[in-house]
Amino acid sequence: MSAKAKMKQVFDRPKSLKDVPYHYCPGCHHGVIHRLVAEQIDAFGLRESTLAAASVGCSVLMYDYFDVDVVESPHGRAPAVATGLKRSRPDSFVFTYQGDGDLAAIGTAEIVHAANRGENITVVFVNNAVFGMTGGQMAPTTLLGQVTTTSPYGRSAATDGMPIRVCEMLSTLEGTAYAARVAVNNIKNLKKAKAALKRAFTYQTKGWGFSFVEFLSSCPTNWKMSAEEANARVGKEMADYFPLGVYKDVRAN
Amino acid sequence: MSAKAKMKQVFDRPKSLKDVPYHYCPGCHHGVIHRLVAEQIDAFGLRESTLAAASVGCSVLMYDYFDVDVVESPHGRAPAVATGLKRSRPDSFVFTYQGDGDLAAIGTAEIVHAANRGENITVVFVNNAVFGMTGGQMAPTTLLGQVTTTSPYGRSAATDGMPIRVCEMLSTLEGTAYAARVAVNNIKNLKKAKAALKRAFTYQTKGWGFSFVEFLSSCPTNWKMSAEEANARVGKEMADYFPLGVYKDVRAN
Amino acid sequence: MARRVMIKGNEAIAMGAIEAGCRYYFGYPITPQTDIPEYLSAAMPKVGGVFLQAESEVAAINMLLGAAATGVRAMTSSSSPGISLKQEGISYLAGSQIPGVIVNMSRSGPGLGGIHPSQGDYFQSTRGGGHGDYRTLVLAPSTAQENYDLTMLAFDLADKYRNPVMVLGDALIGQIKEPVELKSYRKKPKEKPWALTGAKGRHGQILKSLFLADGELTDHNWMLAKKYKSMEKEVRFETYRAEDAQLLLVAFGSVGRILRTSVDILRDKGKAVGLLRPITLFPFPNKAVRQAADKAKVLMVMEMSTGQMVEDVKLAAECACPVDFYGRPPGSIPTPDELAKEAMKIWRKRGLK
Amino acid sequence: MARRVMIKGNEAIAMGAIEAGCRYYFGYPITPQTDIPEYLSAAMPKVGGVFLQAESEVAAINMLLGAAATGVRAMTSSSSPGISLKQEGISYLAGSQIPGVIVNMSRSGPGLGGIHPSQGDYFQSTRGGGHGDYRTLVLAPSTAQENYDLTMLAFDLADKYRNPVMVLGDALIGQIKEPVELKSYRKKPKEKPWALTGAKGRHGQILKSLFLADGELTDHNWMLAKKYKSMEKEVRFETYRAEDAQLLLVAFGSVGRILRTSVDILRDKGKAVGLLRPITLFPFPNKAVRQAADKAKVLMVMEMSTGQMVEDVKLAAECACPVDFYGRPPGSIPTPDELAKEAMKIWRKRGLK
Amino acid sequence: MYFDTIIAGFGGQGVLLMGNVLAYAAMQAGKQVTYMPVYGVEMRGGTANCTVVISDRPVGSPIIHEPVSAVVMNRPSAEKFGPMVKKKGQVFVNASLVKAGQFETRAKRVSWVPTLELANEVGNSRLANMVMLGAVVGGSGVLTVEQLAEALTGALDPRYHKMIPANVQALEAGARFVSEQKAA
Amino acid sequence: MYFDTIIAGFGGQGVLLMGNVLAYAAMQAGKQVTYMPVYGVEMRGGTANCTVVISDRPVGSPIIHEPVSAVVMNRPSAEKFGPMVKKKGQVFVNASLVKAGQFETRAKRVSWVPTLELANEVGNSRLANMVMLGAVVGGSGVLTVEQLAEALTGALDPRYHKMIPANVQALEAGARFVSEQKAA
Amino acid sequence: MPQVKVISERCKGCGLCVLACPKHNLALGKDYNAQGYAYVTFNSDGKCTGCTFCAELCPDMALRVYKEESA
Amino acid sequence: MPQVKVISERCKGCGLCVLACPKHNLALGKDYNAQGYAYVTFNSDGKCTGCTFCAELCPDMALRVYKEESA
Ligand SMILES: Cc1ncc(C[n+]2csc(CCOP(=O)(O)OP(=O)(O)O)c2C)c(N)n1
Ligand SMILES: Cc1ncc(C[n+]2csc(CCOP(=O)(O)OP(=O)(O)O)c2C)c(N)n1
Ligand code: SF4
Ligand code: SF4
Ligand code: SF4
Ligand code: SF4
Ligand code: SF4
Ligand code: SF4
Ligand SMILES: [Mg+2]
Ligand SMILES: [Mg+2]
Repeated sequence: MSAKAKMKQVFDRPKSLKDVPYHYCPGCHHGVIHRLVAEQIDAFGLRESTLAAASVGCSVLMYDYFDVDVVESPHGRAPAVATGLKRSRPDSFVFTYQGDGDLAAIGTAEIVHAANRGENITVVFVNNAVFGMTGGQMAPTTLLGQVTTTSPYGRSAATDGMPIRVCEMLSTLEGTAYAARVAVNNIKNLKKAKAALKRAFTYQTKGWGFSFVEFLSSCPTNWKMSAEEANARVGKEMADYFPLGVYKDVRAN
Repeated sequence: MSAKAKMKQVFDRPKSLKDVPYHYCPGCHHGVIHRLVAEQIDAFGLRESTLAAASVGCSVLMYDYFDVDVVESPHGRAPAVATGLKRSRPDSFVFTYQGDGDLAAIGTAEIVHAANRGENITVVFVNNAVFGMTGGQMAPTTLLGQVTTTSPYGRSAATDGMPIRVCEMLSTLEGTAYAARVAVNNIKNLKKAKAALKRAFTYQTKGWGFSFVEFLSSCPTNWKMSAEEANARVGKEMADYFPLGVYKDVRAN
Repeated sequence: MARRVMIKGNEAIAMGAIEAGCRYYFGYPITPQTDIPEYLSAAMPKVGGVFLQAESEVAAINMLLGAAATGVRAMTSSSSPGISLKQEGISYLAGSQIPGVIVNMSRSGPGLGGIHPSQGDYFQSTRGGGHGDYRTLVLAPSTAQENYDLTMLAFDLADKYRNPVMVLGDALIGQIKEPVELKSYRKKPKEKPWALTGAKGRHGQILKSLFLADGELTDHNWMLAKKYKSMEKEVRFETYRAEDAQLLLVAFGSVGRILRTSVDILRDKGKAVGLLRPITLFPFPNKAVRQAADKAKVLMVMEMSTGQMVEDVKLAAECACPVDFYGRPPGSIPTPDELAKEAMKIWRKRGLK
Repeated sequence: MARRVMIKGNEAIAMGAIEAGCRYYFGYPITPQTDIPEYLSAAMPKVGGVFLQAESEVAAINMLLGAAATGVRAMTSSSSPGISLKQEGISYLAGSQIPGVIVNMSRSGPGLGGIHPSQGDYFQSTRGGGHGDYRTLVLAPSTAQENYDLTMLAFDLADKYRNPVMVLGDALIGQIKEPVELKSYRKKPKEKPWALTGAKGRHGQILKSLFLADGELTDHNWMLAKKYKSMEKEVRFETYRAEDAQLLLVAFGSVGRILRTSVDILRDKGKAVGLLRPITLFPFPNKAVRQAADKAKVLMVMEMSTGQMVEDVKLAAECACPVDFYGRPPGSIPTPDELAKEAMKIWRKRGLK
Repeated sequence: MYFDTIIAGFGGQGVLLMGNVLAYAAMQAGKQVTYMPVYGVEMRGGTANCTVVISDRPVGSPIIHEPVSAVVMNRPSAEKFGPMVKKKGQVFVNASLVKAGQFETRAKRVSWVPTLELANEVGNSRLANMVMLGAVVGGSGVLTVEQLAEALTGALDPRYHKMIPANVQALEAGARFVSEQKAA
Repeated sequence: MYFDTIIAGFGGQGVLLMGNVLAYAAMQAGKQVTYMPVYGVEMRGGTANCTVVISDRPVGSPIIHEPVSAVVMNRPSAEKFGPMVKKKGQVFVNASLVKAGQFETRAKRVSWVPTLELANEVGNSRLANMVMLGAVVGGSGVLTVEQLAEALTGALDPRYHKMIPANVQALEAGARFVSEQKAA
Repeated sequence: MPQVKVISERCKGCGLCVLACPKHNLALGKDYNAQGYAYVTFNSDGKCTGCTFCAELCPDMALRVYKEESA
Repeated sequence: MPQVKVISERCKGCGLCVLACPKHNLALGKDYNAQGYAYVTFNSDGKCTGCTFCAELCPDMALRVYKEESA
């Protein structure tokens, strides 16, 4: 870089993230998703008015990365905690960040009812089809036939049911104002993911109600794949069963 | 009845019900719904192989009425209890009997996941738009504007959300094989209700998977209406928001 | 002068909460405490507060956790089975040092049990029914007036110690209607620099209970243990005709109040019987019990259970005098006569005169 | 001879369950017990059993309730926060008299805490963390072998008393790998006329905990209390070099095993120190402790908490000798040397020789 | 001074209101008082009852198993609570619905109050409960009709305040009836 | 007889397997033994370690803060566990990755084992762990290489049984190396 | 002629059968049963068709319907 | 000419940036960082367009992209 003075930085880390390394495994999408959320916090100028409800999963340490106020929620209960945050500080920007074990298993009642009440919060849902933190057990979103540490013979429709499509289910609720499923496995999808997050942030800041962004995410470690393979799986098997797209956008026109 | 010998009884109580009076309030539809379920138990010859999971609500005492084996479930957990019953005795006929507070509020996670797993059980869901047993508090299914003891100014979409349509939501799940919403407010609807129950029983006995019958039901006491008014409300306001019909019938052809 | 009204015990709790500045209530119906959410559903909007009926007790305690994390005064209430469901959340509140008031108008158990008054949740309340080595302050009112007063105190203590505070009544204490003097609350709110209010001009702030580094959690637990120890100064109890008592009855809550009448009955018969009624169950009035054990000939604990608080009394009495027990599990309410009779049995058995 | 294998503590639990005829397992992942569901997810299908990963701990305990209601042997396992969520269900099991085995490989709390070994759930386990006046039998293994043996025993006791039985280990007991002798289970299953199997040739049968009629629940509670009392005969404990001990250490589970080494260290120094390790925490070995209190000069309780079992020891010792305490809240694992040093402090403080 | 009573009847007879008014009046008279309803699942039989205890000293138990008095507004209540009343106690019977010989009691004093008839005289059969309450204070002397009348404002929902004069008339009618009985 | 060791290294180095084989062999030799892995969230740093305790008496603590020996397969492990080893203890260092002066220890005896080099000689660099294990038993005398070799069948998943001969060679290479060192 | 038998002790007087009968054969009576409910009465004036609508909709199974055996 | 700076201590060597770069400007290197990861290296041979794809898809924000100021 001979002419450093003339160079302009076209990519930098968002200000809402602390400058510390993540504990995530190599190639884990949690890292990208964190950054995208932080970018919107910056873009909307919300760093000083954001309250986040962390959940229990690999992302439990998100408070070590986001430079905003964060409260730790019991496993699955982030939407209830966020409800408490938002109701007591309606002017704050409130979001939850939850995994699929957290949101689609133990926290089913809380997410359904937060959505149904139309809580004016934003939910970032990271669906990696597995309980990551606890070492790779089957999640409600684990794909059929997928081998995990608690589905050693592969997930079976007969005994475990089919993977649950949360975005579709929540979209049936009147209170859900915005719902989209996105991925960050390539640039095209990443751009759509940014747009979806932006829309979700718009919903909340305008007071339009409950917004939900589901990220299909990779877990190389527990899928027992390389980062590349896992990244590819997101775009293929995952997106085949969990179609990407905007499921609800009540203010669209 | 002069010629009693020649008379044939064309209506009698089902054998699966004990000959004791109900504790239900005058005009409460729980009584009719009990009878319809018992009639199907008789019709399918299941009295000796039925295991029921009672729930907590006005119908908690159902075991005093049904002459079948019954276990009491904690509030909202009947689908999990029924899962335990069915998995350990797959040859039994297993059903839950749950109110809207029980199933659509505290028990949301359990019903969603029992449905999603496609548990081969039958759920009888009695939606009377109110927490009956505890004295008339707002339920997730309480209609907009409806005054209850915890929505004294009427249910508000802004703070309480819209009434939740359970049948529709569960129908989005792959595991739900049969789902219908019925009522017993008049003979026409009652006939459809019988048909729906029969279909649900068929599903389970044939091993076709999770079957769900939602009854719109009256609660004259907590609606603060006469039995007639309450009966009429079921057919009008209730059925307007909660349309009657078969929502899913995967084996239909 | 403060207004005197005739209100239900449950209403007194609700009114005490509002008077103490609580504007956030999250609950779920369950007999015999449903008057609390019912009252607040009407009252909260009038004072600009939030009443929210949660989808479950689990959700309610976690909504409280979220609201209280922002520094506001928040409350939830329930009864026994619902309180069991809140245990994980209470443990998180304690671990994260988030204040909050939890009302348990306990009912008979175990399981679904019934809706009779009961004292079977004493252990759960005082020993931390949730996981881990934490304590909640526990206040046990015995009259509608105390419901009102102790609810206000509960908020102060919660904020003071950044800890959940339990108000433990029962079906009797919740359903009874009595005159209550509506004293006004005059404390000025405590500053809460730890509260989450948005990282304005500062870095993000965290409320959490996870401590992974080697030894970090040990320190956290010791800090909490010291805090619990320091709560000892909040001990409250009441005595009734206890000065010269040879037989000192010890009971809390509803049994504590019923025993006043029993003491009168026995005193009328010339028996030197008195009453010690712990008002804080945690911290337990250990010193008071120890002193009483030195003075009285016999302590006798009475509970609507098969025996829970009796363990605390024994531990406190340190064998200075015998500790007898009469248990009356829930299912109906004991009468003053019945309890007086039981006291007389001990009186005779222990050869008191 | 029985096969000897080198397995993880958690696996020993899973294998013990299968050996004892348990064919129904319902659970939800949580560190440090996830090896149990993981093992069983592979093993159950092979023996014709059911492994079901529930949507939550709440669902899991209620699936257990349903399965056990039909008379089969069923188990669930979790760790501290998950066990808190099961408290309502456990109370229902106790109230409805439905047997079932619940494993708590407890971790550090309160709240999310950490995944270190911990003994902070002692109160929750022994005092009934759920609502109402009930007890669960609590077995506290300290080795992988005991995990295996006591899990089998847990099923027998559950059936015998129609009561939930808790196996209380911790992260250390669950993660350790040790040789285990795989003894075979030879008991013949108990008849269960109360089980729900369909009303064949009889009227419908009910399992419930709701008793509304006046006094009915009181009777039910007394019946349960008598049952809990009758469990006293199941008391188990172990002593180590205790015969002539002047200072008797009392500890359970992981601390109990670590202290064996501490005792050896102290004995090597010529100090008459011994160990009493309760294996059943409920029923608590009251008599053994009482006798020990008569024989030893001092009892000293050590726990990975700020003090819970010490209350039971004090109650049992009935002031026959002083009871000292060393608490070591979770966050890291105490070493034999550290504990030996603490014991020496008391040795000196109490002037033992 | 000590007084207690169990007031019992059918759901619609207004027995809880009777207890409330009595308790409210006692409070206003500077007494210690408790009112305890039977509630919850037990309510669903169609019967209702409450217990009121009035005393100079703080009230210990709000529930009484051997009451000083009972006010029984229908037959099931008479059958249930009649036998519980103390020998030296008093039973107030709704003579419009309960007949002699239909229940047992040890109580020496039994007042038979034709509540419906007296209420109809006042002009409204729904005031039977207030008639009875008048009879109770008249017969027991625990409070005065004036004290009850004053309590109505506080005990009644403002919506019903326009009914106060009629209620007072009913109270008076009941009190008058028992005093005439006594005199007779 | 008493022996304990902390075996530590990077995630992929097979340190847990080393512990397992050692423990298994001890069991087969009729010893009391415990194996304790570090697990869970702590695993996610990329480092792994386990503690093995072998004794004639039942093992009390499976965790040792002042171990008799440590086996450090990489530099961070050497830095962490080197200083903890007892003065009279022994540190086995993976000389292929750790250099003298890179860590501290009180231990008098430090064995530098060029595991990669020796493993490559056996024909597979992934056998470095078994080389080290051979060195540990050779250097400490806690068990024999034969006992370890016998344990492989039980400790290894049947899928890997065909690798046993190579593993045995590696064990032997390690043991030989330390005995030559000693002799030297 | 079809007949409807009212089990008066079971009737709660809710009136749903009255609504249900297309022939207006049922009416709430003036007599109270032991539970305090004014129970329903059947008007056997011959208009009853034995359609069982009343019984089907009675929550408390207080009605039984009889019809001539179809010869 | 656009430049990509690799913060080698932050790189975990996952290779996602390698995949992302349309110009094949990135490759996993042979040097290990303190965390033990073989970090990525940037080939500044002039093919880089400064599109930022690599940086956008890097989970660990180990890349920074610089471009000439558009004059
Ligand atoms: C009540 C409770 N149950 C279980 C756990 C253990 N636990 C921690 S994280 C987790 C699941 C994480 O999976 P997910 O939400 O999908 O997040 P990921 O790690 O995959 O990002 C579980 C079950 C817990 N902490 N609390
Ligand atoms: C854990 C728990 N929470 C609350 C209750 C109190 N409770 C009993 S029934 C009920 C709701 C009943 O409503 P619903 O299910 O709609 O039945 P309904 O009575 O209307 O038929 C509630 C909240 C309880 N028993 N347990
Ligand atoms: S375990 Fe999976 S989800 Fe968790 S950090 Fe690693 S790759 Fe990401
Ligand atoms: S309260 Fe409502 S639901 Fe319950 S029995 Fe009465 S009418 Fe039926
Ligand atoms: S059977 Fe039909 S016609 Fe006869 S009374 Fe009943 S509803 Fe009326
Ligand atoms: S429907 Fe049944 S309960 Fe109702 S009035 Fe008719 S017979 Fe009586
Ligand atoms: S900025 Fe674009 S062209 Fe340059 S290295 Fe990155 S991905 Fe390749
Ligand atoms: S994507 Fe990031 S972490 Fe992965 S190799 Fe590239 S620079 Fe390194
Ligand atoms: Mg996940
Ligand atoms: Mg309902």
